[in-house]
Amino acid sequence: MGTLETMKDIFDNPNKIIEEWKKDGRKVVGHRCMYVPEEIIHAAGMLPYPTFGTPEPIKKADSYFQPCACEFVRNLFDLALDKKFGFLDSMVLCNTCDAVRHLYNMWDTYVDSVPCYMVNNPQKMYDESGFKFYRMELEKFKKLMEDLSGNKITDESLKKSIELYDETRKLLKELNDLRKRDIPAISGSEFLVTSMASMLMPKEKANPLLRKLIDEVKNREIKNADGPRILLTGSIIDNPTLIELVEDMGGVVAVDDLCTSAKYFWYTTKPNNDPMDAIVRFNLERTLCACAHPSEDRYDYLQELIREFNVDGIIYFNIKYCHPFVYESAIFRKKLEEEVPTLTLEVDHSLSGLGQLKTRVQAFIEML
Amino acid sequence: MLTAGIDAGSLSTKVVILNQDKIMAYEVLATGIDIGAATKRAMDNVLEKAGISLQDVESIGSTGVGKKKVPYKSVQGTEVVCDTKGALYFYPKSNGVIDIGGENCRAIKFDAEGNIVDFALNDKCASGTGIFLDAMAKALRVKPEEMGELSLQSTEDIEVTSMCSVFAESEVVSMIHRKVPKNNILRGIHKSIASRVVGLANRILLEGNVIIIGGIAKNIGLVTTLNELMNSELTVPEKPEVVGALGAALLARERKE
Amino acid sequence: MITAGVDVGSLTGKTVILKDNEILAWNIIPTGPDSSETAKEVFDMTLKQAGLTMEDIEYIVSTGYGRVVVPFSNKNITEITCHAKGANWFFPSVRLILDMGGQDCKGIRCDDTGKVTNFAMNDKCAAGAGRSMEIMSGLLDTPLAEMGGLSLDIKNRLAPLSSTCVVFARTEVLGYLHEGTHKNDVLAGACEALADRVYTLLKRVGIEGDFVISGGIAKNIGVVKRIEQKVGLKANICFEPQIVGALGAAVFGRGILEKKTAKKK
Amino acid sequence: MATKVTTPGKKNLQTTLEIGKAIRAYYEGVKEAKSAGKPVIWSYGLVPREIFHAADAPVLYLEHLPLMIGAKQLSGRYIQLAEEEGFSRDVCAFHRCFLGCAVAKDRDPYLEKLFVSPDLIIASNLPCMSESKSFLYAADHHNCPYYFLDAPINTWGKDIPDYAIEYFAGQLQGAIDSMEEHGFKVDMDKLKESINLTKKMMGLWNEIDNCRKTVPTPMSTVDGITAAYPLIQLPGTQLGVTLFERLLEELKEKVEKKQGVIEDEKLRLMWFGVPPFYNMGLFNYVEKYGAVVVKSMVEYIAGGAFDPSKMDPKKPLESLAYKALVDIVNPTYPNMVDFIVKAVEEFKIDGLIGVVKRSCGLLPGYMRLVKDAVYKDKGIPTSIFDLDGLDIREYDDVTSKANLDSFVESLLASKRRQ
Repeated sequence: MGTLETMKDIFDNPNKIIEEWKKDGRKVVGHRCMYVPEEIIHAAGMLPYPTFGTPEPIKKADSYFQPCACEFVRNLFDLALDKKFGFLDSMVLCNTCDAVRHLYNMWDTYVDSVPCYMVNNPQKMYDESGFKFYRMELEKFKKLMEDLSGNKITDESLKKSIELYDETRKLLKELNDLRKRDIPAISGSEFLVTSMASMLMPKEKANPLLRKLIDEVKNREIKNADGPRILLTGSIIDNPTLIELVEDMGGVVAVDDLCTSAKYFWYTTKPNNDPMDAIVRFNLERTLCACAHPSEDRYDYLQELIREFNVDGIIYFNIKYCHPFVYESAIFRKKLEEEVPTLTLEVDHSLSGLGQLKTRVQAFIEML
Repeated sequence: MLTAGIDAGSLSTKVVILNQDKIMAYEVLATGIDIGAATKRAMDNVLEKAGISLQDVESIGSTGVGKKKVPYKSVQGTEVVCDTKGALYFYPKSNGVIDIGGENCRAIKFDAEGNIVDFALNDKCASGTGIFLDAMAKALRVKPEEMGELSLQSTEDIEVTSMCSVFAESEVVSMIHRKVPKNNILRGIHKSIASRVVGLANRILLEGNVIIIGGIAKNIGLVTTLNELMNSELTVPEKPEVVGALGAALLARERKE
Repeated sequence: MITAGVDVGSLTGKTVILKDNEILAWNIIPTGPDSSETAKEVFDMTLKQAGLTMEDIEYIVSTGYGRVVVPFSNKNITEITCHAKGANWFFPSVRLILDMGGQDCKGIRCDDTGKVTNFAMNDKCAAGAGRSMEIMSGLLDTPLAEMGGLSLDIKNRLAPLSSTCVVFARTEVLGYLHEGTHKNDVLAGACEALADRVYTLLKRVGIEGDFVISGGIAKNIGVVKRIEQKVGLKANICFEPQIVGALGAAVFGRGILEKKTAKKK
Repeated sequence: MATKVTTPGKKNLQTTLEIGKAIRAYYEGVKEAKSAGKPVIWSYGLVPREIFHAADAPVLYLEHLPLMIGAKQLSGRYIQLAEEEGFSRDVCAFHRCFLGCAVAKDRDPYLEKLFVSPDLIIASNLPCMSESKSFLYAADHHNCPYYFLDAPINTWGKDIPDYAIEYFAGQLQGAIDSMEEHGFKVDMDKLKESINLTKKMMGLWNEIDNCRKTVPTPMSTVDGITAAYPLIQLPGTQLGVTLFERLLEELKEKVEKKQGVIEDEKLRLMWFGVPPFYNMGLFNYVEKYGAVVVKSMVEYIAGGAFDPSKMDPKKPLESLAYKALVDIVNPTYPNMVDFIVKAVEEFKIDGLIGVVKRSCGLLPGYMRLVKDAVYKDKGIPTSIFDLDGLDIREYDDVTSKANLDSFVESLLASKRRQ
């Protein structure tokens, strides 16, 4: 089985990873959004598990939430109510958007099988006083992880974890760079599956697989790559269907600034002999999340992606009621459209109404 | 003691004549543009069916969105109160009632003595159940009454995911174009409505013996799907669409005594 | 050179046959449950009308909601791109096009060759923009064709329908009717609300240059007048606004053929 | 725009009329300052106002503007303007309305009397995402500098840790520095003095609340929303204190004379969620049943967890930071839900009405939490239904009144049985 198929297999059934990891009693900690440092969880000998959703309609969650909350978060809560996250020993959230805050309130009240904790993080980047605040929160979080795992987190174990995770980020970035060429080595949907599988897998397993994959695809050329090159951004996409839709319509998804891809590996940790300080700066010396400030930074970052991957068009896939990106796409629209045509689309996380979406994407691609 | 109950809904108007403990006659017709005229027409038909005249009726109760426009002096009650009285009339032991009407659905919970404990209304985005079903019947070229049975002969469980009836309509239209078998689409439609109703019932933790009323309750497909999704015991009275009007009649009689 | 365009919308199926840049024949029929059936039906009708057979047509482009299921088309292009090309064929100076089909409402900007430069479509909540007229026609039992005219003959005061959600607009209309508001005033309210929605969409795309309205809505004088008044531009409407998409498709067919023959030389 | 059948709220207190005058006078002052060439600040509801009063800076509050033009049924037009700029209907109606006002070219005369363009915008992410992002568009449109105050959410409950207070106090200091860069002079002594005044006002507000807890209640939400204005806009000012002193006097008088808002008060209701500013008459509608809406969530600032002893004039920024972070509206839930449960008991509430604004970011996760907590603790029912308090285009009078009828009737029935 080629490495791409292995990645797809892991993406399709993450439970295999869980069973293997929990075989000898090791613990798994679920987390959502980027300000929960996976390195701390890993240094305590536990598996950080990024909780992704499933493209199913909402069943139970709508009795708790009003339906005007983001469907991705309602889907996560639905899965939690269905005990689909029962294997987690703890769920850790952080301070990003309104919906994630609601998830903490709801999970803490109505899901008793898995305890929930919230790491408080500043939303203003590059601010020394913010580093101090976040450091205090991470010290408390580190203590919590030590109590949960029963293992002590030392500077050495933390440094090793940081190195391990940085290695995964470097490899994913190297793989992503293979898409800069005129004919990318890997398609958008294949890359998303690989990136998400690498996020799900223990990094000890992911890194060798990624190295093998890079060799395999180094001089591979994907089929029908003559269409316009598209940058995908917007709310979290945890299912390749939307990307496949763009590719079927003749678009080449050259780069995707998503929580499940570029945002995860775009930066690596700067060398620092205090590992906790390294983690603080890794998270707070960049503006990747649309909830954070200064948002002009995100605009420059998108410009960088447009140049490096010579992008012809941008598509914003905004999940309905996803306020951070609904504001960003409206605020950036005029400036972005001076350089590159931009299409903003409203999508459902449960992937309903794909028919209308196809028409809009195909028209956009015909326009480029 | 003869009493009349009028349920002036925005889509259909229902009138009931109650004689002691028996429903003597009932009438259901489309409200159309003029509520007053529709109520009068329905009243005349039901009086004729019962073989009595307006003077014989001692008191009249009215409910529904058009209760203020009913052209008779009547005791006015809210839908929540009338649905409860109507349901308890048939089933004194029940714990709650779900009213699936043309525009909205309502879930009501009451205690052993029949006092209303809690009730929940569907979100605006999930309204239009009845209209949605009619539109789907037209799009699928199927008679509305047959939709229920057809949905039970489905071969595969497909999802109509959107909650809003307008999106669901466009979703179904695209399924028709993709030549998805009619019965499977109907199954998807009924499951999506049933899960919305279950969501409503869960909001007030409604369990036990629940009465399903309202025009849509006659749809066997929907009630069967509800039975699958809800772990409570569901019963559909014989004439589910007039239970509200019956409740209004009972209200009027109570006030008279 | 003979080419054809087939536009299978969610409400109507349309075909146009083009011979050396002249419309040879065209037809519109309501869409049945099976859109590939509808496409075949309307295409055969038009062939007969033009006295041609399938082989005479050198290139067929399909467009519209059911464009992918048209079995006999050589290429499928979206209705946005086709409406721009079609509008440009009728009015070469056009820069702004409004097309409202059964499902969606589209604001399109194009250059002097009819190539799309920007477009915007209604958001999900206003998805029923096109369908709202159909629903209003049912509610007020007034045929679609007459609604526009009646909406301009206001009896006492326009009954404003404010919500963009079609389901909610229904309850508002029923509320007005039950209070005895005159049908024309409610129709005026419905057309005004639709014109508002369209104006918001066109503002997003930028209102400039000559303006064309295509698709079924162009036949509703009530909506067209109100849009013109809000946008401040005269709307150019061709003799049959519903075939603009199919015509654009046929014009694209011609362009593709010309490029093919030029490459062969 | 939509001319729907709406009725203004019937106020029954003399002081609230005076407070209404004070609001108009305040905005005239801002208008005059602008035309006299003085710099004007745009800021938001929950940014501590004391730092502006300490610099005598004229400030336009960007939640208050939509509320005032909403009350005049003008909100629909400006919300549509924001949608034309590309803002989706899924984001907060307040912020769409404010953005519409910010970009409007021909403003209604009523709005023209209030509106001034900004010289500096001071915003924060308290309590939701709209607060944290919508001002960026306005700043860009008016190319006006801005300062962003990062307020951490309250994951600690009643007592806020020092490092959080220190962080937000630092942010406040940043705002003060930014004001001084743009032509404002912040007088620190005045700021220290304002802490005392705020403490006094909070004390007065609690006493006013105690009057409202008596049966029958002398003041309903219709007056309450206007009376809460000083809490939102004039904390730390002498005017705020005097207005509250006068209000307390009037209420005490009414309590002694047992003068309620309505004669035979049968039902005491509480409102959770954004009230219908364009149809405040809806609150008076339930009075025909002998029901009065005693209190609404909008009239609480800082709320129950607020401990006045922590307000220390010597450390003004820390005190203001504490007051902002412990506010019931600062997510996450313990503060808000515990507080509502306590308020239901203290105000002797019979039923809670929860309204959902479809485009809200803050409340869709709270309705069920509040409903279950209040029912579990006191057995008090909550009725939840759709009502967008600001976007008049979505208002349906018949359904809203039918929902209120159903709820009030079921409350009266259960009260008759007890």
